[in-house]
Amino acid sequence: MANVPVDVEKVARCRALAREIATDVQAYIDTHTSVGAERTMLRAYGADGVDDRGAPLVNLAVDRLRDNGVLGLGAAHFMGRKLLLGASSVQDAAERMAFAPETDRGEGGPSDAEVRAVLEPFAKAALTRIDDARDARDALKASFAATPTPQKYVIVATGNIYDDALQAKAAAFGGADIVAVIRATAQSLLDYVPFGATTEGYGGTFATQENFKIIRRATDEASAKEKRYIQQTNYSSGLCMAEIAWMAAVERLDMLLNDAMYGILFRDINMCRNFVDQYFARRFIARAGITINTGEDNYLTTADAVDGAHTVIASQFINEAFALRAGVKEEKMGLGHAYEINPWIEDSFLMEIAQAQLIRQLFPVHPIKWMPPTKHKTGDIFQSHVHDAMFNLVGIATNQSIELLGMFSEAVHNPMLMDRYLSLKATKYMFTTAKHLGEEIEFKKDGRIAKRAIQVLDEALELLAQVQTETIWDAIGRGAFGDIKRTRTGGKGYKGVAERDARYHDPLLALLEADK
Amino acid sequence: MANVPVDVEKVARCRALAREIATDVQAYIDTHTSVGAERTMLRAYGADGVDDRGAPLVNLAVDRLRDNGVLGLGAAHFMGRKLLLGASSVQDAAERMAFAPETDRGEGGPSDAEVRAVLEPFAKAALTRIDDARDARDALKASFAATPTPQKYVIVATGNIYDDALQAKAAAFGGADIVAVIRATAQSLLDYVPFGATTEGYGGTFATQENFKIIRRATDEASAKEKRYIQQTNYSSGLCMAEIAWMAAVERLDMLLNDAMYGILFRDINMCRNFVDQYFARRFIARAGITINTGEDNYLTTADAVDGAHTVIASQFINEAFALRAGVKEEKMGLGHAYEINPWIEDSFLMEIAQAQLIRQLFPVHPIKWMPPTKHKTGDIFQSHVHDAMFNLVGIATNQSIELLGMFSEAVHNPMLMDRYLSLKATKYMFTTAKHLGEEIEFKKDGRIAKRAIQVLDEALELLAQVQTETIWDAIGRGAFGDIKRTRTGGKGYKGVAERDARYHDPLLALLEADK
Amino acid sequence: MKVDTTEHVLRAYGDRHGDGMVQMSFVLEIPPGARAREAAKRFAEAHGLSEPLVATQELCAEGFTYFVVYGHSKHTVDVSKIEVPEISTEPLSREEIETRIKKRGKKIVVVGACTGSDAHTVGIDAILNYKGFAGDKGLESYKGFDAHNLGAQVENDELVTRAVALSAEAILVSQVITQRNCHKENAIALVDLLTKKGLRDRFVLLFGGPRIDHKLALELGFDAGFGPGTKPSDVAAFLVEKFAPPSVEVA
Amino acid sequence: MKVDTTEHVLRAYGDRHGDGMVQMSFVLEIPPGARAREAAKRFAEAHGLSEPLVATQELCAEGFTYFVVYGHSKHTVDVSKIEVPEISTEPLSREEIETRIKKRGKKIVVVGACTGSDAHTVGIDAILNYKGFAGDKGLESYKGFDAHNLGAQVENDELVTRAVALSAEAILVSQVITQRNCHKENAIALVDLLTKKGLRDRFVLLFGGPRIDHKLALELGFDAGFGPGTKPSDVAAFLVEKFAPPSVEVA
Ligand code: B12
Ligand code: B12
Ligand SMILES: Cc1ncc(COP(=O)(O)O)c(C=O)c1O
Ligand SMILES: Cc1ncc(COP(=O)(O)O)c(C=O)c1O
Repeated sequence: MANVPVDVEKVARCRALAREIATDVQAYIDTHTSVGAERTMLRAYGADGVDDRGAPLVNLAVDRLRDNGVLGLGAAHFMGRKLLLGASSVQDAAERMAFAPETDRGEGGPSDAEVRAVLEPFAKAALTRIDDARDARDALKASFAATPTPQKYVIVATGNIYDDALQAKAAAFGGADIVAVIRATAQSLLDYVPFGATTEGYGGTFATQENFKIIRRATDEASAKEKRYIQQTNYSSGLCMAEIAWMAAVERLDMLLNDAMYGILFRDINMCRNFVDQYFARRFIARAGITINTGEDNYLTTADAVDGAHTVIASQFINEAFALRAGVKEEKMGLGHAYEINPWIEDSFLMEIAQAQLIRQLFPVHPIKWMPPTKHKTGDIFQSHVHDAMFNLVGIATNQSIELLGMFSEAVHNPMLMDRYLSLKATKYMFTTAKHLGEEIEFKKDGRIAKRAIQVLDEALELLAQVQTETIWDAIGRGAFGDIKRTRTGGKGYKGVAERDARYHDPLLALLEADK
Repeated sequence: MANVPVDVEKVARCRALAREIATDVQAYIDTHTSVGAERTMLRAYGADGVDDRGAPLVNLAVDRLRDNGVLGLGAAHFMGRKLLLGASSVQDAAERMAFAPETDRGEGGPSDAEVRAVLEPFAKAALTRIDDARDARDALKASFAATPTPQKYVIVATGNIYDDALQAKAAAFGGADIVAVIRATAQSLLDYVPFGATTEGYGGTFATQENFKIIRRATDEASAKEKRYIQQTNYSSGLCMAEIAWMAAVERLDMLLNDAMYGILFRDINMCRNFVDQYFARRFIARAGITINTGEDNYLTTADAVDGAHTVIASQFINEAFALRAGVKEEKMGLGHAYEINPWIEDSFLMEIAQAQLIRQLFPVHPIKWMPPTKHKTGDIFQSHVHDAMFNLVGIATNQSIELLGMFSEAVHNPMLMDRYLSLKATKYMFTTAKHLGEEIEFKKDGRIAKRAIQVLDEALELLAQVQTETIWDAIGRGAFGDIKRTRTGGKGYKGVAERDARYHDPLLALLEADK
Repeated sequence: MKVDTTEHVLRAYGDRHGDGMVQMSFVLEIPPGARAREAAKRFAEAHGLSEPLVATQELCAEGFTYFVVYGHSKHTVDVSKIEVPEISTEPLSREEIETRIKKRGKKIVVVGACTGSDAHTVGIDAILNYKGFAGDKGLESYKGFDAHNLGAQVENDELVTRAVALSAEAILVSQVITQRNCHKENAIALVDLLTKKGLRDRFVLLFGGPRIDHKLALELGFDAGFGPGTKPSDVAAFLVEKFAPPSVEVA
Repeated sequence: MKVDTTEHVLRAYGDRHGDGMVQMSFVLEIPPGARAREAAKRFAEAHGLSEPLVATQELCAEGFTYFVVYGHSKHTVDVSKIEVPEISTEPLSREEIETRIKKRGKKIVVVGACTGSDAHTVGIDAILNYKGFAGDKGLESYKGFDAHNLGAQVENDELVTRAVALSAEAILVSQVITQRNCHKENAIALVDLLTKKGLRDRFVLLFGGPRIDHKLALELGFDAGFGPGTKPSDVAAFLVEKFAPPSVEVA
C-alpha cells in the first residue's frame, strides 16, 4: 500500500490534545442532562406511545419534569417512584409521570435506594433488549461472507417510507452494502420523535421507530435475496439524537450518523445540549455495537476544502476522544471526511489522495467513512458522474472503509432509482478495474502528495493545540470548524438542558457506563 | 515519471527484427507500382479535375496505362512523352493520356533522358508546392504557443462537410487540439478520390480535396479565434491512400491516419497493393512534415486486448521500420495503441497502465497516438463516460502524445455536438485534476504493472522473431495481427499493381527518395 | 428583449442541422427484453421522438428497467415568442455603489435568511457575509450596507419581526431545498404574512437560490429573483438602483 | 405473449411511484441565459414534461447551449397492448442440435456476410467462426453445420451468387452501420434482389446486428432478426427448428 509520511510523534500529540479537549467538556456532560437524554432513558425502560394529538408519552412526561424544574433529578428517579407508588408497569409509570394530577417534586416517599432497586430489573431488561438485538445482528451478519471494503453506502430519500423500502431493495440489488434513509429536513429541530410509518417528508423521510422496522424488514429481505448482509443506517442527530440511538439499538440498525459537534455547527443546536445528548446517544450506540459515522465532511461544504483540510482531521481526533469517553470502540468509529476540493484546481486529485491516505493511516482500525463530492457538483450530470469516478478511484486505492457513493444528480435532486443504480454500477466498475492499484504504486518522497499530507497534519496539530488552549466552547465560538460560529448559550434546545442534581442516578446509565 | 522496467537489449532486438521484416517487403515495393501510386504522381505534377461523369482525370489516364499493360513504366514516363510531344501543360498532357485517340505504349520517340529532363521542372514545382504548404503550416503553428500533451483529438463525422465544419469549430471551442473528419464507410474501397464538396456520406464524410480545404478554413478560423493552433487530420488509407497523402500535403493537413497494414487487415485490401501504396503515401507525408497515426488500436477490436497486447507493440515496430524506409521521422510517427481491455476484468486498469507506459518508453520521441475504449462500450452512456475518464487518467499519467477522446455515445452513433463537448470537458477536468500524477507515483518493482509490461514486451519480441522467419506475408496469412487472415493475392485492388519496368523512373519520386 | 438569431423556431441539434436529436433516460416497471424495448420506443414516441433508438436497457431493480433512448424530436420552440423578465440592472462598480448610497445619506439596511427548515446557508452567506462569493465580497463589505444575516432555519414570523425591528428596507430570502416545491410554499407564506400585516410595501423582497429565477420570484410576489452564480455585487447594484437611483439627491 | 405485471399502464418511475420522472439532454441554437432557460423549459414541456427543471445550461459551441432537463412526463405506455414478435425457439443443447441434424441426414449449409460497405465483421464472425462469442462456439464448430463466412463488405449480388453456388439453405446478413438507415436499405435491396430472381423462398434469411431486432427483420422481409448479445447457439437452435424439427424423420 502506498503510504504518505506520518510522524507518529505528532499523531500522539494530536491524540493527547484531543483527549484534553474532550475531558474539559466531559466534566460538563457528567453534571448535566437534557430533555432528550431523559426521554431516551424512559424509552429504554420501556415507555412508548403517543397521545391523541400525536405527542409522544416520553415528551409529555419529561416536559413536565422540566416545567417543574426537577429535570436535574433524572426521569428514572420519577419512574422509580411511580413504580414504588403503585404503577403497574413502566408504561403505566410513564403515563402517571405525564398525566397524574398531582405534581411529583421527587422528594419524600421512597428513598433513593429503593428507587434504584425497583429500577434495577428494568435497567437489566433494557440492556438485554439491546444485547439481544446486537446478538441477532451478529448472528445474521455471520451467516454471510464479510463485505469487502470500501463498503458501498447509498441513501434513499423519497419522503415516503414505502417508496424508500422499494428503493432500498433496488439499491441492494444494484450492489449496495449499506442503505441510509435520509431524514426529512425538518426533523433535526423537532424536540420529539414522530410516531409510526410516515409517507410525507421534504428532503427525506422521518426517522421513526416504525420506519426503522420497515426498512429493517426490507434490508433483511434484501440480504436473504442477495446473499449478502445489507446494513441499515439512519441519523442519530438533532434534538432527539439519543432517542434515535436507542431506537436504532433495539431495531437492529448497523450504523448511525452521529457526531459530537455536527448539530451545533450545521443545525444551530445549542452546544451544551448537543454535548450532553451525544454522550447519552453514544452510550447506547456503544452497547449496541453500532458503527457511528461522524460528520467532518460537512466542514468542507461551508469552508474551502483546500484550506480547511486540517479542520477535518483535528475534528476527527476530537470525535474519537469523545467517542472513547462514551465507550465506543475504535473499530466502530466511522470518522467522516470528504472529497470536496474544487475539481478544476490543478492537481486537486493529488491533494485528495493525500488527504484520504493520511486519514487512512491516522485511523487505521477505524471504519472511516468517506463522502463524495457534493459542493462543486453542478447540474451537468455527465461531468458529475466522472467526478464521482475519481472519488471512487481514490476510495479503492486508499482503502476507505465506508464509501458513501456520489450521485450524478447531486446538484439536482435526491437520488432516484436510476441515479443510484448507475452510481453503484460505476463504483463496481472502479473497484474491479483498479482493485489492486493501492498495492501497486508508491508516492514519491518529497512529492506533492507527501508534502501535502505533512502540511495538513501539521496544521491539524496546530489547530488542536489552539483549541485545547481556548477550549472547544470558544473555538466553536470563533468559527474553528466549517467557518461557522456558535455561542455557548445560543442555538436551539438550550432550554432543554438541566444541571444534574447531586441525587441524580440512573441505574441503566450506570450499567452502560460500566462498559469500558 | 513512473517507469515500467524495459530491457534495452530486447528493444534493440525488436527493432532489428522489424527492420528485417520491412527490408523483405521493401524489395517488393521498390520493384512495383500501382494505379493508386501513379495517379498520385500525376496529381503531384499538377493534373486535376473530373470528366462529365465524375471520373477523375488521373483515373482515366492511369487506367488506360493499366489496360494497355504499360503501368510498369510509370505514369510520369507517359506524361513526359506527352509534354515532349506537344502538350501545353501537365493538365493537357494528362488529358492526352486519358483521351488521346492513339495508344501510347511508351516506346519510340523521346529518349528516357529527354523524358526525365522535361519532367524535372514539374517535379521541382511539385516539391515546392508541398514545401510551401509545409512552411505555411510551420509559420502558422509557430505563431501560437505549443499545445501541451496529451493533445486532444476528436472526430467529426456528420457526412455533410458543412455540418462538419460547424462541428469542427465547436470542437475547437470545446478545447480540441486536433480535429479529424471521419471518412464515409464506402470510401476506402473506391479506387478513385471523389471530387468537390460533398454533403452525403454514411458513417462519415468523403475525403476530397475541396473538403480538405473547407475544413482547413474552418480550423484556421478556429485557431485565430481560440488563439491556439488547431490541427486537421484525415485518412490516408484505402485504395487511394497515396493520392490522399498528396492532397493532405498540399492542403496543409497536420496529420493523417496512415498505416502500413491497416488496409490489408481491416479493409481486405490486397497486401501487395497496400504495401506499395503506403510507401508512396509516406514519401509525400514525410516531405510534407505530416504526422502519421498508425492503426494498431484496431487489432484490439477484433482480437482480445489482453491476449493481443503484444501484437500492437510488434506491429508498432514494423510500422516504424516501414516509415523509416519512407523517410518519415520518428518525431512524426504517431504509433497507435488503445485502451480496449474488457473493463470488467479485475485490475484491467493496471494492465492498461502497463501497456500505455511501456509504449511510451519504447517510443520516447514518437508522438504516440492513443485510442479510447470502443469495443466494450455499450449504450449506457453514463457508464461509458466513466470508462473514458479512466482512459483519460492513464493518458495524462503516462503522458501520451495524441489522445483521441472517447465518446460516451460510442456504441450508439457518431459523436454529436453535445457528446463531443462533454468529452472535451471531462478530459480537461482530468488533465487538470491529475496533472502531475505521473510524476508523483512509482510502480512497485515486481508488481503487477511491472510484470505485465515485461510479459508483453517478451511476447512482442517473440512474435517479431516469428514474423521475421516466416515473412510478413505469411504472418498475415495466418492471422498474426487482429486475428485476421489475408492472402497475398486476395483482397481488393490487386489488379491495380504492376511490376516496375526496368526503365521505370519518376523524377519526383526520385527527389522524394533523396530525403534521408 | 433581445433576439439572438434570425432563426426563431428552434429544433434540437445533434449531428446535422434540424435533426432534432435528443437523449432521454428513464425507468419503467417492466423487465428488460423485446417487450420492454418496444415499450420504451412507444414511450419515447409519445414524447414526440421519431425513430427512437433504445441505446440500452438494463435491469436496475427487480422488475424495473433503466433505458437510454435517442430520437429525433419533432418539437420546436419559437424563441421569438419568449418574453422573460430579466433583471435589467447594469453592473456597478464598488465606488459607484458606495458613492450613490453616500449621496442618499443613509445606509441601506438589509436582512437575510434561509427560511423554514432549510439549513443551506452557503448561498445567503455568499451574498451577505464579508467573504462573499468567487472573489466578489458580500454586502457586509460595503460601507453603504448594513447587512444582517439571520442564518438558517429562520421562520417567516421571526424574519418579519427582525426586519421590522432593524428597520430593514430589503428582505433577502434564500431557499435551496425544493423537494415537492416546498420553497414556493415557504415564499408564498412570507408574502401572505407581510400582506396580512400590511407590511408588504415596506420592504423590497428578494428571493434567491439554485432553483430560483427572476420570473419565478415575480410570480411568487417577490420583487426580484436571483439564481445560481449570483454575485453579491449583482445584488448590491440591484438594491442601489432601487434605493439610490442616480437622480436621487436627498439628505 | 406474456404479461409481466398486473399493472399495464406504465409511467416513468424516479423517486416515487407514478412520478413520471425522466431526464433529457439536448442542444439548442441559443446562447445560455434566462431566455435559453425558458426555451429549454418550453421545449421540455412540448415533450409532455411538467415542472421541467433545467439542471444545467452550458455554452457548448458559439451560439449553442447544452441542456440537461428533468421533468415529470405525463405520458404512459400501455404494455398490455404491446405485441412483439419474439423468436420462440427454446435453447437447445449442442447434443440435441447435432442429433437432430444427424437425423435429418445432411448438414445445414449457411452463408453469412457483413454486406454493403459495412466492414464490421466481429458480429458475424462471432456467430459463424469457431471461436464464437462469450464462450459459446460458432456454427463452424458444429458437425451439423457447413458454415461459410464471406467476411465484410460483400455486395448483395455476390452474396446471392455464392449462396446459390454453395447450395446454402440460410443466408445470414450482418449490418452494424446504421447511419441514416443504410442497414435497412441494404437489407431491403437483398430481399428485392432475391425476389426478382425468384430465389426468395429458397433461403431462410437471417438478419443480425446491434440495432437489429426480430420485429425489424420481419418488417424488412427477413425470417428472423438477432440483436446484441446473440449467441451462436441461439442461431443454431433457430435453424435446427427450421430445418430439422423434432418430428422430421427423413434420410
Ligand atoms: C452544502 C450542502 C449542504 C450542507 C449545507 C451547509 C450549509 N450550512 O449551508 C449540509 C451538508 C449541511 C446539507 C444538508 C442537507 N442537504 Co444539502 N446540499 C449542499 C450542496 C452540496 C451544496 C449547496 C451549496 O452550498 N451551494 C453553493 C452555494 C453558493 O450556491 P447557492 O445556494 O445556489 O447560492 C448561490 C445562488 O443560488 C444565490 N443565492 C442563494 N440564496 C440566495 C438568496 C438571495 C436573497 C440572493 C440574492 C441570492 C441567493 O447566490 C449564491 C451565490 O451565487 C447541495 C448540492 C449541490 N451541489 O448543489 C446539496 C443539496 C442542496 N442538499 C440537499 C438536501 C436534501 C439536504 C438535506 C435535506 C439532506 C438530508 N435529508 O439530510 C440536508 C438537510 C439540510 C437542511 N435542512 O436544509 C438537496 C436538495 C434537494 C432539493 N432540491 O430539494 C441537494 C440538492 C443535494 C441532493 N441532491 O440531495 N447540504
Ligand atoms: C469494432 C468496431 C470497428 C472495427 C471493426 C473491425 C471488424 N473487423 O469488425 C473498425 C475499427 C475497423 C471499425 C471501423 C469503423 N467503424 Co466501427 N465500431 C466498432 C465497435 C467499437 C464495436 C463493434 C463490435 O465489434 N461489436 C462487438 C460485436 C460482437 O457485436 P455485434 O456486432 O453487435 O454482434 C453481435 C450481435 O449484434 C449479433 N449479430 C451481429 N451480426 C449478426 C448477424 C447475424 C446473421 C446474426 C444472427 C447475429 C448477428 O451477434 C453478435 C454477437 O452477439 C463499434 C462501437 C460499439 N461499441 O458498438 C463501432 C461502430 C459500430 N463503428 C462505427 C463506425 C461509424 C465505423 C466507421 C465507419 C468509422 C469511420 N468512418 O472510419 C469505420 C468503418 C468501417 C466500415 N466500413 O464498416 C459506428 C457506427 C455508427 C452507426 N450506428 O452507424 C460505431 C457504433 C461507433 C460510433 N459510435 O461511431 N469499427
Ligand atoms: C454526522 C451527521 N449527522 C446528521 C446529518 C444530517 O441529519 P440532520 O441534519 O437531519 O440532523 C448529517 C448530514 O449529512 C451528518 O453528517
Ligand atoms: C490507420 C487507420 N487508417 C484508416 C482508418 C479508417 O479509414 P478507412 O477504413 O476509411 O480506410 C482507420 C480507422 O480507424 C485507421 O486506424
